[in-house]
Amino acid sequence: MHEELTGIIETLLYVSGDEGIDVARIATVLELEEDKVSRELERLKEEYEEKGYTLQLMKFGSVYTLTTRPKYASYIERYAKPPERSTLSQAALESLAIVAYRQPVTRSDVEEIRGVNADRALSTLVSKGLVEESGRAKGVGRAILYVTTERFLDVFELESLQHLPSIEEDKEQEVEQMDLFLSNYKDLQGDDE
Amino acid sequence: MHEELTGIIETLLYVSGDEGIDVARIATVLELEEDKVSRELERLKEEYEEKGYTLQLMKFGSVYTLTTRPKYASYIERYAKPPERSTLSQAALESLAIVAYRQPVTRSDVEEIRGVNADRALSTLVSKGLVEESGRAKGVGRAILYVTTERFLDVFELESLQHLPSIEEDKEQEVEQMDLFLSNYKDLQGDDE
Amino acid sequence: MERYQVKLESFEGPLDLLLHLVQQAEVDLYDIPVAEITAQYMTYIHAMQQLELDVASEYLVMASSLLAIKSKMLLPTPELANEDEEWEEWEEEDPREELAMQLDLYRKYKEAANFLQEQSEHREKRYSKSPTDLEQYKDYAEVQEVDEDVDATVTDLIQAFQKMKQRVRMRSPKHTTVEQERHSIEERMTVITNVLADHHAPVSFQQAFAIGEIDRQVTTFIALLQLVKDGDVSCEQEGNFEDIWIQAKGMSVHA
Repeated sequence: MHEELTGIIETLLYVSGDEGIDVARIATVLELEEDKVSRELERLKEEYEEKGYTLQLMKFGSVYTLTTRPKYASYIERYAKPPERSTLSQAALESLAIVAYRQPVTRSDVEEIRGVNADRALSTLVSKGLVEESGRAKGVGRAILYVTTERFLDVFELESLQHLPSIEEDKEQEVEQMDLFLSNYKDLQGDDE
Repeated sequence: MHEELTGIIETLLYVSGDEGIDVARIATVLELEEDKVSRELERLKEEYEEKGYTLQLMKFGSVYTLTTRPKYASYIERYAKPPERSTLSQAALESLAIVAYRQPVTRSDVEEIRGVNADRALSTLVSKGLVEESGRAKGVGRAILYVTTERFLDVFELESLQHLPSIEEDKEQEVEQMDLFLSNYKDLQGDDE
Repeated sequence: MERYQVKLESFEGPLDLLLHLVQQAEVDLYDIPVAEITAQYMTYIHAMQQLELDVASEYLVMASSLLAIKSKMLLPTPELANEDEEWEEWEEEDPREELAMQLDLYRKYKEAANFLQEQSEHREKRYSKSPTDLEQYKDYAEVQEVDEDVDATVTDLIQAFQKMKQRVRMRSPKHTTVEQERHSIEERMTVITNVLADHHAPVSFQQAFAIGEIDRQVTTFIALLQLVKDGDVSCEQEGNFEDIWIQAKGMSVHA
């Protein structure tokens, strides 16, 4: 199981990314002693150091996270810098899609859908003039509401918001029709017998 | 610089996660020839295979992404909340296959092959980000042309359109298709002038 | 009529139905027994009509083409030779050929659709991490420029959205309510009183307590309200959404 465990742990480390993985949660999921998981993580952590892997394994409390090494930080900075022709990051595009399709939305609506913090992505969108504040939500907290701007329509060459292609699921309807047909057909078959 | 380049690329692969990294963008950021970046990514991809690393380096179109290996899927699904899968209807899949093999195609091309209306299937494909409009056909009606997106390659685990298995169409049709493509291409060129 | 009974299955259109009938009959696509297949096809159409379902016009169009082919096949071919060579010379187009080609082509794409289906199932077993938020690496001043062109299309927008939807979630959105229990109100009350004990001046809620996960902030806020209610601390706020300044009232040791 040793090699297998290493693979599982590295897999979970990668998928959880910046969130990191929690020793207790891994132990529960894998039905292993916390001790065993801890030991394997510590062993891995050393291995990453000794072999000088590109990434490093860091421990914060009971959470282990893969992180990049400081010596590569300048490259990440260069990579993060928007290129001449300004594309939007995946984070910004995702948040923009949510605002566009669900507007008006609060920041926490966006976060709920994305599952991660949307603070920076929203402020990027506001600063690019694609999204703007539009009053406040009713109720506790009176959170800021965001909507898309005229510039958004302009950039995405849309006549109006109604011209956004639908992204809602519509397979239900298709299935429904066929089910109706099949159930009728079955009924008929049944009657004949 | 060799080892250094490997480190930089692996760092950027990690940071960009499921968004992946684009050869051209990396080349720009690092001020290197695209060729050199491509070669290094291909070398790394093979190394990950040969050495049986936990993660895999996959190529979808011009984008390289680190992914976990399928054999670990069940552990991830136990540890975290897997996404809800939305499956494509048979109608959508068949239409998608036609677009993929014969692109660019019009709606009526798809309808001719399937013998049924393709309106709905195409709009589903657009809404899933698998197919997009790409200009208009020459001639009467100037019908919308559809092509597959970058995401199409990712969702169907294809390195490129050339990796679609051959379906041996008649030569006649191939010629026809080429003619259509060329005439559209000319048309597009014409529009630019 | 029983032998024409159509297998209960959903069909994607007339070609799909026809292909099914041909494959079921185990005959060569380019040598379809038209009379037999047409009869089966019509049985299916009648069944649909009996069920008072709208038979899509495409099915009816195909029905009439089948009948047309069938009648062409019944016409005597003049000088139908026995020898292959002569046959080739005299050959008129087989009335079935066009349909056969159409079916063949459709069959290929149906197989391609199956291939795609299998590929996507395989792809779904692979996961990747969410991209790291790189905004922190950006110079904020650069981001602030409004005038720069944004190069993105609606397709980019949709692709990003769909990609997000297929991401594995480390913490589900609803998770926060569960995790809330990790920070008990009593514990947060103790933390607040301890912090206040270390300061003689009022402490800013924003700076001292509005950090960490949102559920922790909420718990801290509730703890603060409890302390106010208990008369252990006093709070001042200049207006809505302004920072809250907290000060200990006399002795307040909750330890």
